Order: sequence, then C-alpha cells, then structure tokens
Amino acid sequence: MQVNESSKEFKPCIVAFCCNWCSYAGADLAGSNRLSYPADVKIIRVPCSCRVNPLFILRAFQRGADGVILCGCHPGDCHYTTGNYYARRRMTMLFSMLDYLGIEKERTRVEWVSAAEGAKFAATMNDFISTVQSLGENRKLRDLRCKE
Amino acid sequence: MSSVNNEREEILRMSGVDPTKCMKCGKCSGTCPAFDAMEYHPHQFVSMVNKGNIEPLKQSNAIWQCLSCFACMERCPRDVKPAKLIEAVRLTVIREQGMNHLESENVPCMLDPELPQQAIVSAFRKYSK
Amino acid sequence: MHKIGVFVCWCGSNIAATVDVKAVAEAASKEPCVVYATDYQYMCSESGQNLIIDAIKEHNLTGVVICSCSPRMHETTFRKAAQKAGLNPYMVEIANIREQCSWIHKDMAEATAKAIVLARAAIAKVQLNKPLIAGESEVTKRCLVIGGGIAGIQTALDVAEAGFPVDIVEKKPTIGGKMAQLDKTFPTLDCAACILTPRMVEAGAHENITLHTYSEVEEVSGFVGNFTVKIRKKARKVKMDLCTGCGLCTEKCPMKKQPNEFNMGLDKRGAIYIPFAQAVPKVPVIDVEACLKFKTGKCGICSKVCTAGAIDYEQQDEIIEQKYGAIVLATGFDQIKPTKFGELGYSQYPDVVTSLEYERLMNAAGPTKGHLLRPSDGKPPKEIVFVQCVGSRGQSCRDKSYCSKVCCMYTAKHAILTKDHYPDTNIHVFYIDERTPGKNFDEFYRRAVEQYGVDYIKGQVGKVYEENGKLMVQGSDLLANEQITLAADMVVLAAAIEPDKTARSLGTMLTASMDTNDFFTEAHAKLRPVESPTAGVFLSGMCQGPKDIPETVSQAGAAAVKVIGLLTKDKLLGNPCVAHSDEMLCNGCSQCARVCPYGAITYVDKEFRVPGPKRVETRRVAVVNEAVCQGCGACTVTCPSTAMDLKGFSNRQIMSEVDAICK
Amino acid sequence: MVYSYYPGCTLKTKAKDLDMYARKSAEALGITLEEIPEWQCCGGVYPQAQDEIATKLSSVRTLNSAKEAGNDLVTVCSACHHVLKRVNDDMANNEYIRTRANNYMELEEPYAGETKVLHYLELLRDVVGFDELKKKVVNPLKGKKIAAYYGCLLLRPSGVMGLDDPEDPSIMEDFIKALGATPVVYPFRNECCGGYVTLQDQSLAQKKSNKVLGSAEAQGAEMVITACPLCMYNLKNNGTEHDLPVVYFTEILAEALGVK
Amino acid sequence: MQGIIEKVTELLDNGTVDRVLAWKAGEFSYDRTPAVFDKESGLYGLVYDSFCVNNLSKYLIEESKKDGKVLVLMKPCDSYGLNMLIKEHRVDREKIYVLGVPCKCKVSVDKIKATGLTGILDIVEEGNDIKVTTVYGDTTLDRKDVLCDKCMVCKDKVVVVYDEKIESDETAGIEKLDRMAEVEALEAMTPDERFNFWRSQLSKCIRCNACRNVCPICSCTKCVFDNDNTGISSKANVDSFEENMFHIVRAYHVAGRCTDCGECSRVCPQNIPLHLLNRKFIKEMNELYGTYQAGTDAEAKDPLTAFTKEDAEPSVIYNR
Repeated sequence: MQVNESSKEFKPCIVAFCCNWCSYAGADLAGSNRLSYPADVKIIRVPCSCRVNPLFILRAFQRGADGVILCGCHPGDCHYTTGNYYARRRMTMLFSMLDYLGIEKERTRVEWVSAAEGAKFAATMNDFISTVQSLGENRKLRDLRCKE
Repeated sequence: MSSVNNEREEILRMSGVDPTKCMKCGKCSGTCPAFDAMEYHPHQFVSMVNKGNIEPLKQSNAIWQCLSCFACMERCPRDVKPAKLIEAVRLTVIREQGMNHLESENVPCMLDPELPQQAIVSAFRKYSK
Repeated sequence: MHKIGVFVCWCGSNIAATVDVKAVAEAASKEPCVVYATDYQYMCSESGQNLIIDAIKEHNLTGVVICSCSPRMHETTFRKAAQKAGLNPYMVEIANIREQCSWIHKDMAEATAKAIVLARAAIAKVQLNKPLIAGESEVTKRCLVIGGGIAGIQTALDVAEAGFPVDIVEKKPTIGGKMAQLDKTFPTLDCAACILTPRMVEAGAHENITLHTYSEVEEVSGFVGNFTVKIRKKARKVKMDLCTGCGLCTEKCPMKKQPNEFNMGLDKRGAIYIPFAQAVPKVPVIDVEACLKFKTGKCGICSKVCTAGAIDYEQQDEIIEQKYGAIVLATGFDQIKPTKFGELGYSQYPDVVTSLEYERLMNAAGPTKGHLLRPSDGKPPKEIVFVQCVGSRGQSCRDKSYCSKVCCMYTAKHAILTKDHYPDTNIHVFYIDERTPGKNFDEFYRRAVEQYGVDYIKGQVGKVYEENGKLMVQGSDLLANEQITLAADMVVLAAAIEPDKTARSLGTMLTASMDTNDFFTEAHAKLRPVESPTAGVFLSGMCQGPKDIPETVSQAGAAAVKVIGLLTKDKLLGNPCVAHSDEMLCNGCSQCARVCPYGAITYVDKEFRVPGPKRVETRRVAVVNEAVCQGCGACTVTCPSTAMDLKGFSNRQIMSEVDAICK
Repeated sequence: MVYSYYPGCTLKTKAKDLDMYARKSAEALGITLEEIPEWQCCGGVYPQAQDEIATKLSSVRTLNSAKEAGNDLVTVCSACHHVLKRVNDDMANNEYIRTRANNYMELEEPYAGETKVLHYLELLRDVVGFDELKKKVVNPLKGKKIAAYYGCLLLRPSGVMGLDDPEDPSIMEDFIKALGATPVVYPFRNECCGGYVTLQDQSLAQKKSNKVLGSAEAQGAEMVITACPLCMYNLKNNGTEHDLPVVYFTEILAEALGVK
Repeated sequence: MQGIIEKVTELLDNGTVDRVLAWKAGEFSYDRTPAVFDKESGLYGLVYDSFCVNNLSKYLIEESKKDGKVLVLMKPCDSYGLNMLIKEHRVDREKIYVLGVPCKCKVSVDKIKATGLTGILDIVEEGNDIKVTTVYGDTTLDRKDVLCDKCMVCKDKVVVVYDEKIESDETAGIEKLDRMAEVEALEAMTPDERFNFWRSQLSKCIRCNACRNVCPICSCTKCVFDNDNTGISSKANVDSFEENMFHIVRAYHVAGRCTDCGECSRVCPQNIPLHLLNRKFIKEMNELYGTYQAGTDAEAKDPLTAFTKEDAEPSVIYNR
C-alpha cells in the first residue's frame, strides 16, 4: 500500500527505444492525433529494434532509468525483413537474465507498434508507465554490487 | 433524455454489442426466420438502440418472437450480433418489477403431455426473471 | 572541441503554446560545447533556414541541433541547410519536441522540462557525430516488371518507349492478365479484348521489351539500381522459337477434359493448350499433370502433328539471371471463391456464379460463345439476382475489411449488358451502398436504373435455396422494411477481390512491405503512391489496392515515370548511415555475417604488423559492402568485441543519449 | 476411452430414447460414458447477457465436475451442448464472467474453461471416426433416404461451437453415410424450426417446422434425424402438414449397430 | 598415459607435428600447468592424469599462429571449446593436430584441501584411491568424493573434434548430477532472494579477470572492457556501470556460445559461481528455441543468430 501512496508523486524515468520505420512513426502518429501519455517517456530513435544492444538497456537502468521499453515493427513487418526477429530473441534472453538476477521483470518490455498504431503507442506507454509507477523507483540494478 | 441514454448504455453493456459497427446492409433482416412475426426487425433493433429509441422496442411483441436461432449473428458481416441486442432489450423488460412475460400459473394450460422439459425451462428463462 | 548551435522552433504555436521555447534555448546554451542557442517561429521556413546557415558561418559551428518536429518531417530540410553553410549534413541532429512533446502534453512546465531533456540528448549525441559522406553506386539501366496484366504491360511499354530495356515476368503462359478475361469495360462498354490485345501485341513486339511468360521470380538480391534477379522459366515443353502458333496440336490432343482456367473452369481445354486466341506469345504449353505422355509415356500425338517440330518433351526449367536497376510489382488480383458463404449457395448450386464467371458467360469467346446460358441446364435465365459486397467490407473471419471498389460498377455493367442483349430478362441487384465515384460512373449506374429498369434493392441476401427448380433468394428490402423472396434462375455474386497469392512471397524476397490484407504498401499514402518503401521497387495496379482499369493504367504510367527517373541517373547516392567494422578490433568470428539480411558482410585475410619478434600476423576481418548495407544494425549487437558499429547510430552515440536522458 | 457424460433433464424424461440409444451405442463402440454425479439442469438456453452470472453457474458446476474427473465432457442434446459449450467459452475467454462465476462457486481451484466439451457426434467423427463406425455397423440402413436436421444450436455461433461449417455442414450427412443410408441435403437443415417460441406463438413454430419438413420432403427424404428433443417435439407436433418421421440420431445409430 | 606418450612421440618423430601442447607437472607434484613441448625439449615432464584439469583449447589461438603444426591433447569437454574457436575462425585448424584423450573426471585439489588436510606434500592417484601425503602423515581418500564440481555435471565423454583419439573404457563410476539443478534452485527463489544472492556473490568480485582470461569463448582481439572507445571500458575496481555489469555483460557476450566448460567458476579466486549465469542462458535457450549445445559442431547457427517466425514473445518471461 505504501507503494501506491508514493507512486502518485513518483515520476519515473522511462527510456523508449523506437525503430525508425514503425514505432517511431507510430509515436509521431500518436502526436499528430494528440494522444497523450506522460512526459516521463523519452524516446531514442534507432534504425531497427535489432540495433538495440541489451547493454544499452542495462546502461539505462544503471544510470537511473526506472523502466525501459523497446518498440519495433510487428514480427513479419520489419523494414529490414528480419531485424525484429533477432531483437525478439535478444530481449527475451535479457528479460530472462534480469529476472534471474532478481530485478523486477516488469521494468522492461517489448511491444510491436506499427506506423499506423498511434493509439496503441499511447496506450502502451500509459500502461507501461503505470506499471513502473506501481513498482516505484529502481534501485536494484544500480547497486547490483554493494561496496560495504 | 438522460434516462433514455442510461437505458441505451445499460443495454449495450449487458449485450456487449457495439451498434456503431453496423453498416446497415440488412443481412440480419434478410436472414431472420421470424421476420414476418416481428413488428421491429433485427436491423431496426440495431439502429433504434443506437439512437436510444428503446421504448417502442420494449413495448413490442418482437422481443418475444425472436427465435434465438443466431442466424443474424452468424451471417452479420460486421460481427454486430443483433440477437444479443434483442435479448438485452427483452431482459430490461422482464427485469422490471412485475413484468414477467410468462407466469407459472399460466403454464399448465399450455402444457402438452409431450412437451419436453427443455421447452418449459427455457421459456421460463427467456421470458421471466 | 565541438561548437554546437541549438535552434528551437516554435512551429507557430504548435510547439510554443506548450513548450517554453525560450527556456529550452536558455537551458541548451548551458550544455557543454553549446556556443549558440536561439529560438524562431518557423525554423523550416526559408528565413529560419537562413538563420541556421548564418549562425553556422558566423559561429563556425561544428554541430547543429534543431528542436522541432519529427525528423521524419524535416531532417532532410535541415541537413540540406547545413550543407549549404558548408557543414556536413550528418552533423545535424533533431530533437523531436512537437510530435513527441508539445502535441501530447498539456502542462507547460512538464513539456518544457521534457523538451530540455530531449535537446540535451541530441546535444550529447551530436558531439559524437562524425561527418559522413554517402557512397555512390552505379545504376543498371534495365527494368523488371513482375506481372503481365494491363498494369505491367502499360508500365513496360512506357519505360520501353523511353528507351530502357524492360523484362516482363508473367507466371501464366500468356500476358494479358485479368483484363483479357473481361467482356466489356465500364462505363463506355468497349470490349476489353479489343483495347487490350493491341497493347499485348505491342508489348510482345517492342524492341526494348523481353517477355518471360510461364516464368516466376525465384530469387532477388541487391538493392536499388543493382538488383540481381533469378527467373525460373518453366518448361513449356514447346520450343518458342520453332512454334508457329498454328494450334493443330491443341486440336488433336486427346486429353480434352481439363478445366479451362481462362473460362473460370466453365468449359474444358486439352493437356496442350493456348489459353485464348489472342495470347501473346501464341505458343501452347503442355500441362504435364494432365498430359498422357507424361503420365503414361504413351501418346505423343502433339509431337506427331507438329510440322515445325516444336514439341520438346525433354525441355527442362531454365533459370536465367539478370541485373536490373528497378523492379515494378504488378502482380494484380484474384476474385475470392465465395465458398465460405454457404448461405449464398455458391458451392451447392451451379447457377450461383461469381461475377468473373459471369463475364466469361457473357463473352463471345467464352464457354457459351457469348450466349447467356446458365451452367446447370444451358437454358437462358429470365430472372437474375445480383448480390453485391460478398466478402467485402466485413469484419468476420470470412470477409475482407476493405471495399473492393469495382463491384458496383461492373454489376451495373452486367445488368446493362444483359438487358441490352436480352430485354425480357428481369434483373435485381441487392446493394448496401451504391459506390460510383468516377467520371461518368454515376450516370452509367443511373442508366441501368432509369433506362434499363434494373431493380436495385437496398438490402442484403440472407439465404439462397432451391425450390421447385428455382433459386429462391431471401433477402431484406430495407426501404420497404420487408423481407422478400425472389425466385431466380441465376444468382451472380460480386465476390471480393484479393491480391494475387504470389504477392506475399515476392514481398518477402524484395523486402517490400505489405499491409494485413497482402496489398503492397506505398512509401507514402498521399505523396508517394506508386513507390514501395523499399527503394527501387515500384507498384503498379491492383497489387497496391483495388482499382479499376483507368486508375490502373494511370498508376502504371506513374510507376513508369518513377522508373524512368531512376534509370536516367548514372549513379545513386547511398545512405551513409551504414555499418562499419573496425579491423583492429574484429575477431573475424562471422557472427555479424550470420545475422546480416543483405549479405553485405564479407571477410578478408589481412596482414597486420604486431609487436614482438614475428612482425606480421594475418587476421581474418569483416568488411562491409556499404552499397549493400541498409543500416539496420543487427550486426552491431551480435559483435562481441564492438568492432562492428553503425555510422550515425553508434554505440557511443546511443549510450550518450541514454546517459543524457537518465541524468 | 472414458468420458464424462451430461444427459440433461429432457433426456431423463421425455427424451429417454435419445439417452438410452446413446448409451447403448457408446457401449457397442467401446466408449465409457460416466454420468456426472448430481448434475443440474443447464437451463435450456444460453443466457446471452454479459451480466447473467447466476444462470450460468449450473453449467460451470457440470464443467468443473468433468475437469475434476479429468475427462472430456460429452453431451447429446443440442441445447445442453450449446449452453455448456458457450458457458465454457465464457469461462475461458471472458474475464468478467470468469471472475464473478468463480467468486460464487468457491471452488478449490478456480475454473477457467479447462474442460473440453464434445457433442456425441464429434465423438463419433473425431474419436471413433466415421470409417471405423462404418466397420462396426451390423444392420446397414441400406436405401434409406435420411435428412439430417441440424437446427440452430449445434452450429451457431460457429466461432464458439466450431462443430462444422455453419452454412454447409456435413457431419450428420457423413454420419448417415457411415450407417449405410443415403443422406438427403436440403436447404433448410440449418434454419430454425421455431422450437423456442412453441409456448409463445405456436403459429410461428408451426410455420417454421413445416418449412423445414417441406424442404426435406421435397428433396426426397423419408425420415428426418435430429439431436435436439425440442426440435423433435416441434417438428413432430407443429410440423403437421408433413407426414415425415422424425427420430433421434442415436436411435438410427443403435439400430445400425444392432443394439436397439 | 603410456599410450599417449607413445602416440605423441610417434607423431613428433615422423614429422606430422612440430610441437605438442599438453600439461606438465608444476611446482607441486599435483600441480598441472599447460606447456608446449617440441623435439628439442623432448617430452620430459609431459603428464596426463586426473589433475590435468585446465582447458587447453584457448591456448591454440596463439599456438596456431606460429609456424608448423601443433599437436594438442584434447579432453572431451575442452573439445567443445575448440569447435567454437574453429567456428569463429579464431584458430587455424590446418595447423592443429588434435589427439583426443579420454577423461574419467578430474580430481579437485581444492576439494582435497577442503576435507581439512593441511601440510600436503604429495598427492598420488592409485586406481580409485587418492593417497595424500602430508607433514602429519598419510591419508587415503575416495576419488569419487573429491571430483571437480564441473565434472559432476559433465555433458558427456565424447571428443567432438579430433584427428585421432585414444579410447579408454575407464569411468569415474559416479552418478552424474542434473546440470540444471542449481539453476532451478535459484529460479525457485523469490526475486528478492535471487537479488540478494547475486548481490552478495558479485560483490565479492575483485575484477582479477581470471574468468575472462580462462574462457575459451572470451577470446576477442580486444575485450570491450579494455577498449576506451566502447564507452564501457574499465580496468580499476570502481563502482561504475562497467564494474557493476561486468559479469552480466560477459554472460551476455558468451550467450549462445558458451560451452559450459565450467572453467570460469573453477578459476575464480573468490569462488563466485559464474557458471550459473551462463547455464541459465543455456537452459532458457534450450527451453525456448530447442536444444542446442554450443561447440557440438562447427557449423550450426547459435540461437541468438537464428530465429523462427513463431518464436515466443519476450513477454513469455513475465507471464511465468
């Protein structure tokens, strides 16, 4: 219950990696349609979901992100034909590892958002933010090693 | 106006139907086996409920004549499910106090020795609380 | 040390109403390396661009950050401006503070804070940008058109007329496509064959056009200007160069029980056949599934009667490889078989036909020689019911979600033609909406109603059943608020059209994107309607979406213009944001090549000087073909030593953005 | 092969034949039907409204019993089959209904549509196989022209029922063929007989029943089979313009298997 | 052992090979270190016994760069590493002569010491007995009780790549443990328990890089952690991203490539169970993408450079 109390105030830092062809365009469409989602999300444009190194996500967490989401074209619709298939496996493995390390797995997410799915983009962000808000601030990955 | 709207919302909620999906093709009414026995037809249920014009439907005999054969649901190209709307209108009527369409005291006179249980059970479920 | 300039756009009030642009510029000016920061009403305007150009010159800027609308909108504009000022265009970064900030947030403080973070990320990134120079590649001056219907023929003719060689690949034994099967064309009612066949002949005879009929595209590699395509020329078992097209073989073939595809299976053809009289090329093909010679080894009649000696039972498929600069998709459409609509009786009753079957029944070269006779008993129908929108505009699993666009008009055409030839026929049309936008289209439909007395009924058919030898059509008449049952002799279903089945695999081969209905998507719905998002691939005709003949021909012409524009160029500038391998770090492990979708990575053994007594060591290192690489970055993540990086989206650039955002 | 079996109320009273022949035939085919203990009436009609929870509970109990027994659930009556199958679909896919129904039920483990509901005909087609069935026929019904009456409830809505093509079904025709008889296909086999309104508006029920029987007769049928006691009653008692025998499909099955 | 010496001598004498990569006795009689022998030095000191635990495959990267052909003694589990090095073009197969040698599981000196024995002078293996001479006297241990941890879960005893191999039907005579049992035990914990487990383990790291240096897969020309341009390099023991994430990044880098040879955990001076990170990836990929063992052959695509259109969505992880 405490978490809920503080989550009203808590403004999470969310990094969204969006592929240029589908999801970034989907985010633009959400903008064109004035579909709002909290300002906590900051988008980083990448050419393809397969450009996202799991390292970037770890880096974001370690630098203080509370949630990281990766958006790409729907499987089968990748601009580069196969990029998101690789991304899907890489991210699955990353999520598995984070979970294994005891990090809340809900802090990471992968969603496929097409250029036409502005509404889905906004809805996805709203949903993701509320999930991260309910988890509260991310501490675990920042101090995976304690120096005592 | 607001109570009319409330009734519309209630019917939509109960039925889970979105009448705005209808493209007014008339296939439901083209397919309905009870068409001639109903003074309001399946496509009219969809458009009238959507407009909030529900009272005439509640007063109608049509809600008791629908055969629940689901042909309109099956054949609707837009997945509107008119049969669910008709049932929802019927339910709003029988859920109102004293509005059971079928009273148990009336049943014996309708009974035919061969009539299967199922006919009575389902009639009660369809026509009364 | 960089000198960064930051330019914050108001976009009129689009940005400035929600984001405090002055505060953004102010905050940006305090970021490291930023030497100049300003705001302006419209950065994309000429004066806005001049402001950027002047600032670059005046402050000797080495990097520029524009806080404005989406880079998908104006990145190119600002890059060009930078270039004008003598700055490498790739030293420009955009912070998207409109679509991803001002337009979605309401609170000014919140939006401003976010805009500052986005600006900070772009500033961090631009400091790691490197000047990039786009590579050049040659253009092969040859065009491939896939599909030999009216769309493909028209594109091919237009490109060929401009002086470029064109190859048409058609999977059927003849070009002509669906239009060849049509009887008359709306709204002028001229005969389809009369206007199409001259075009077919022209294409077949054109010095710049090569026809590959009975052929399919097997494999595509390469990129815009430099595609390499493997085409499988299926064995016709008839030598094209020897055959005179006399047709004797087709007459003598004993296996005359094969359903004739050209006539929608309404009559039969032989195992060796020419699809129709005006086929181009007029060379028969042997259907080896049906041919007695291939099934039993006996027969060989066609070979015996052929005086030219053109029959070649040993003929094998042939693979030809050719290079092209541009590829046009003109794969066309099919009409769905409405077998899933059991209530309409298509599978049960032979007299329930699709509109394409009806075309053949009306056609003088069709199975009934142009006499309208119903399939079941060969009698002329007196009552005909047309049903529109069968399988179109629906949401259920058996429907297509789109409007097939041509059905309203061809149904009116069928009605008029039928009434013209057989005035005593009664025609009823069940319609939902009568859609007739187009020159002289609505007038045409009104003629059907007013002049020919066709009975248009607003409503749909719920059930078709047989009773006493009649097809009983039960449907709704919504205007009369009645359920009616008509006793008909024939029912014609305007079944939905769908993209040709081969389109999906071609789309995969070409990495040309498709929508959920398997129509090819255009690069921009309004401004680039005949280009696929994949560079060098163009769209012509129904494969992009439902359209009628005049629209198809216009689009075919437009696609040709785009092809000509491309082929006129000698060299193409590439995308410089491609992968690059640092050979000092590369292990030569091949992981990157395993994930490259373009085959852009090769390996070479290279000698390196190393410290120690043995002065030279040979290492295997990756080399990226920058003309082939499309810049997806799959390789960069798989590289364990980070030797592979992506220009413009390097590891350090992305991590600097991450750091800036998470600060 | 052991299956949980739900006969339903009508099969215990007015439609004993339907039940008895189903059991005898199953035995002859090596299938054990275990009647669900203390089953309750399914209600005879599927309550379509989203908020109808209580009226679905008896079906949920039945479905859960089968789950606990670890068996697939077999039904014979079309109406019971329809109700059970659709409630099961709600429990699997409609979270609103599932949550509320489970709140009422207080089961040890919440029920979420785990049970597979099979109609007896599906058992014959998919488990026994019509080819196998054909081999077990001892009295082939040679020369008999039989029309199958599907009605509404077995087929629609096809998305949930999934028995066969709702507009052009073949399961009962294939069944008839397997018994050695000749199936008669007629257009009204999947149109409503009006059974539900027999108490409400007998004239409508009569009209619809006559239409069905007339259509079958016109195609040369000598007999109509059905899986629904209500259809059976309705066709027999309201379809008075036509003198066509109407029997349960299990009866001709038992006859062909020689266990009648 | 005698067969091995004979074979090696023969190949060296007839000129098939120029050098031999094997083990020699170290400072203590039970110490075994990798060593290169040639004609000049002779095979004096070459030894192959239950203490020869080091994975020799990685040494071949440098050895195969030299002139001439090198013979290597290859234990079954090390041969997986060699296959990976061949697959990734890190060694020149032409310049290597692989002599497969049998293995009946290796004995861990650490485990012997862990029984409480101190002042060890000598350890000798006789059949299934391990005879330990200490300054306090002699003790005999059962071999089965002091086998290396990694041998308890050994994949199999087949040399997967070789030019010639020497067979033996000797076995350790132990019941192999379930390789994934430790991973499963961790999975069964609550997230907080897991976090605390890993935090306490990883906090012990002194960044000595022993794990990286021993790993046959970690063979980059230049490691990202040594490369200033990657933005993640770090050498000192500092509390930075790199430091925090070293083992995670390393596990990810070898995911789909790790042969599970267990050397990382064996050499860790802080006894961090690093193999549990790698093994988790192996387990996950086996379950999601089909069984795959890196190093089984030198051709197969590893799970992270392959895909199927029907792959599970990443949400499969949080739907568990």
